[in-house]
Amino acid sequence: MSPDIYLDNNATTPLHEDVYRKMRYSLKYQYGNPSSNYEIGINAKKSIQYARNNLAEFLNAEPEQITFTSGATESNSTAIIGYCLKNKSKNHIITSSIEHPAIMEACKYLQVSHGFDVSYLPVNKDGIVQINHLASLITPKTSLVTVMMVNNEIGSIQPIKKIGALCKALDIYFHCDAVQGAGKLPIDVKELNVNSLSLSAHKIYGPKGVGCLYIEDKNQLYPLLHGGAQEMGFRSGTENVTGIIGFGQAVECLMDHWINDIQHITFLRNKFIGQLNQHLTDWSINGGNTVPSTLSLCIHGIRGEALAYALSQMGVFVSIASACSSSSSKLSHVLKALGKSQEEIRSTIRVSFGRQNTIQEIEKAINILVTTTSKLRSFSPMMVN
Amino acid sequence: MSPDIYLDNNATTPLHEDVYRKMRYSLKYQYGNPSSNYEIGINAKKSIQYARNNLAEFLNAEPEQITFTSGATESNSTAIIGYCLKNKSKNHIITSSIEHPAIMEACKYLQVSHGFDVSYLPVNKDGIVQINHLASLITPKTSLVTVMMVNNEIGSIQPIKKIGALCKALDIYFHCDAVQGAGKLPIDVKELNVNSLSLSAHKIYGPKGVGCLYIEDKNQLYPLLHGGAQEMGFRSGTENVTGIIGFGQAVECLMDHWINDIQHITFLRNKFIGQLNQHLTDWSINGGNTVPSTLSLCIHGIRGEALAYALSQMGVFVSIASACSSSSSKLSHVLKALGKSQEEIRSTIRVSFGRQNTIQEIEKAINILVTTTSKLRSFSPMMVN
Amino acid sequence: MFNEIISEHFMNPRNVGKMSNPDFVIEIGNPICGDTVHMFLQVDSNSIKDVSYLSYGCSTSIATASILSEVVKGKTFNEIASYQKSDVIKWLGELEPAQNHCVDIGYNILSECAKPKQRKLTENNFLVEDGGALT
Amino acid sequence: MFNEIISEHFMNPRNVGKMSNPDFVIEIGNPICGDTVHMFLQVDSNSIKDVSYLSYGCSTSIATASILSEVVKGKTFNEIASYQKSDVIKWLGELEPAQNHCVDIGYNILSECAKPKQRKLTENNFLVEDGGALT
Ligand SMILES: Cc1ncc(COP(=O)(O)O)c(C=O)c1O
Ligand SMILES: Cc1ncc(COP(=O)(O)O)c(C=O)c1O
Ligand code: FES
Ligand code: FES
Repeated sequence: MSPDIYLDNNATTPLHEDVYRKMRYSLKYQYGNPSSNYEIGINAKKSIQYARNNLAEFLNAEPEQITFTSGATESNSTAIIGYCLKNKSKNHIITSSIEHPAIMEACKYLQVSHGFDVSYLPVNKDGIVQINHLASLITPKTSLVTVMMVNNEIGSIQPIKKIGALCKALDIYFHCDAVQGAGKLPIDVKELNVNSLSLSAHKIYGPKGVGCLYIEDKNQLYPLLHGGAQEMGFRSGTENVTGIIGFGQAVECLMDHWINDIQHITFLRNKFIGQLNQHLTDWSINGGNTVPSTLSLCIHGIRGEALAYALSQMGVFVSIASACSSSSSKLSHVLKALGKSQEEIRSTIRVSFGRQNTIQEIEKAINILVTTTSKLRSFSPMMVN
Repeated sequence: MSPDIYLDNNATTPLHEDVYRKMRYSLKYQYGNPSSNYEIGINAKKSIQYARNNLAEFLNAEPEQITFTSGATESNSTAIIGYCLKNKSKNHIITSSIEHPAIMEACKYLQVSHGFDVSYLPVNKDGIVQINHLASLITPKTSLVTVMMVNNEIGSIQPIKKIGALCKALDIYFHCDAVQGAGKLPIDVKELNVNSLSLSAHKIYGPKGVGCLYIEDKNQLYPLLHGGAQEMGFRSGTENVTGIIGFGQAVECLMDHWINDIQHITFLRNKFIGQLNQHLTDWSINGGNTVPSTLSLCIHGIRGEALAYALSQMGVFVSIASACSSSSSKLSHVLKALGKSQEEIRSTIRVSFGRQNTIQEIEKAINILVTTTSKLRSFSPMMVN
Repeated sequence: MFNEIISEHFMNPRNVGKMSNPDFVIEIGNPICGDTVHMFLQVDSNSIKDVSYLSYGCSTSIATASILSEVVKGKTFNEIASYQKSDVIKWLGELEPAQNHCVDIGYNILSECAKPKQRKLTENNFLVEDGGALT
Repeated sequence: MFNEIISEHFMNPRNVGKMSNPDFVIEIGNPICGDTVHMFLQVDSNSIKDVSYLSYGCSTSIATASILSEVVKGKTFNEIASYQKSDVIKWLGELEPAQNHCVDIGYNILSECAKPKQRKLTENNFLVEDGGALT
């Protein structure tokens, strides 16, 4: 059941052992409704407050500025749709061309269903937006700017602080999807000058189905979920108590050892690239200025889909930038934005490292990758002829 | 930690033992992202499909008509807001005066922020809407009708099938919040003629933070959460895999033994009421034609808040219809709609039974209730003078 | 949700009950929430000798009556008159916003006890029904 | 995601490799997704004696080439010509929608093998770059 070598930590992560233990306990014993006024209800409420304090500390925010959600997708939809529909006098949104669908699709909803204009910031060949480009796209109608902190496919780091400063100067709302930044970069919402920022627990060794939205000032937004006024009135619905407890614990663990994790992961990455250099030709890395945990590899002459499937059959789990599909619309919009050719995109796999990966796993994975690549190339018309 | 006697099963329920076991396992081992194409991802996807089939069977729906959400609040907001904003040519909503805030507030959002008109169906003294009243409120502008299956405060059963037939005849969209109906009444979406219907897992011995929305035809609605096109494109966001597995298991358990549960709960309720009759005067039951699990008690001469707090100190957990508050706006809108006086509302507690409650617990609870009531009445000016 | 003081007094209210021949009675009511305290006093020329009360209300208001009954019992009218609202706040301990109006209930008890005037309870002696007015 | 047949052939493709002196070559390409199969045949007057191929594509298309190579090897041209698309569907097993165009790749291999004509590979012999056209 448990995979041999899991190298898809950008897709999701296994639970941290401490998170698992807390959640298991909570599932069984902390079943009270946080809105109830007796012991197990109050206990649940306190647990949520504890988690909220952890998140606030993690982001350098106030606890009241943290809203728990069902994940970053909900957080992003809440911020983007909630702000834009409440501030309809301006109807222009700027985002980047390499955002996650959780941003892209919320913008598209506003465009198609509510008449907003959406501009897409291009990126350079490293996959990074340029602040001057952003400035040139801003108009008096610009309501909101949303740019991710770290790209999920290639790991490129975006100039969030600069964007925050520009938006603040021009009094434009700035939302940041920081899902892939958490645990990889320090995040200080005050220093970054973001108006709102999203996280998802399952990307940082927490549970799936929980996230949070930092919001500087909730009065600027409509809520997305309406009802019993949980989460200080801004996000209704009985709280996912166990999930929130797990999220809080995941963040507590992160604050303890993310620096160590990054050193470990950097070591793994360097090992991985060093071995690739020694044993494989005709490959390259997509993007630049990336976090160490993400490695987008273009392996010439074979399909990423075929390589990833062969690797998975050998117990090495990675992901790809393009599904097996004859439709070019399924090709990664991120790699397209970097100017990659269809062939390069189809030859790309994404390797993403996690804190639980070991050097032994990396050595084994490299062996398997080299062998599998060689085998597939041995009958590829692009390599043989 | 675990309460002595938990009689607040309408607020939330403890996990069924089978649910707990499956979730514990899943948390640890099934961490794959369902969108991934390798073993643990595919495994997660299959688990979700399994749960979806359970839900479909439970509701007599097709699996494709089941969308998993973060709870009934999200389900309700999705259905109501998603339908109304996509069908803006009509702008009148009818709901009942005894809905849960998860319905009320979604309607209010449409009213305040999108110019919709909202009509509230009155109820009779039992707390039941009348089909003729509904018919009289319908206008050519009526877009959507939403009425709950069973009320959460008093347990009154609403004539959903009749409402469904009327709405179908008039081609009006009908949404039903069935959160308090699940496990208490049979639910057959085809027979009921609902266009959509919400459930929440934590009310049926499943986890908090998971629910589902049955939708007959998803093309009629906008999604609420936008992104990676999970849930067949209608509800984006990485799936709460463990939660969904728990929900599916909870429903599987329910299908196994809900009839037995109801018999057991009816027995407990009869015992409870019989003992109350014997040992206490000056009390009454709010509402009529209710499910057996819900008992809304008006206990004259003392405050529900004080009684519930005293009970909780003795290890008996129930809930109240009015917070300790000098503001009359905090009084239960449900009991107001039944025509109850402020004093009656302030004297009401809600006892709600669950399958895990035992006859011993009920006997003990009754003893404590009688003693506590007598003590509080012994110095109440309403009872002593 | 309740502080220790409130919780303890609510579960074990002191001095409860009716008094057969009180020298004075005090009627406190909150016209909005309907909380009612009927307090009975036995006094000598300058102090309260004995006290008891009936209380209809939420947990905090019942605890408030109990706490105040202990404060006034055996005290001189002058002592009682010297207390401030800030003393009531101290006696009750930290309250949640919704419970704050119990400070007024407590202070009203205190003020009435400092200068008791009423000899008998009025006819309709508790708050009922919609609107929350004394009937 | 892949059926057993596809998975097994993909992991252990039969008859792979270049052939030094093929009697015929077959070039199959999907102009949209860029999958390419180069098949090499040794034939006698009425049948295929030996077959090998190179394949660039996704898992299913590689498996398809392998499956088809086994089908045609040792068969007469008449036998090969008698197969239908429905046979290809049967050989490949159940496919997901995105993999369905591999049926066409398989059927194209079959049709070309029934009447091989081409003697040599064209100069630029695989699909590259944007637009996905054969270059
Ligand atoms: C009738 C009814 N509808 C909706 C809800 C909301 O469910 P949730 O809080 O799980 O979203 C509840 C429970 O709180 C309920 O009782
Ligand atoms: C950058 C980014 N944003 C948003 C999301 C969405 O998170 P979730 O699926 O947990 O809602 C993801 C992960 O899928 C992501 O990588
Ligand atoms: S992309 Fe061509 S067969 Fe899969
Ligand atoms: S309602 Fe009056 S003190 Fe609580």
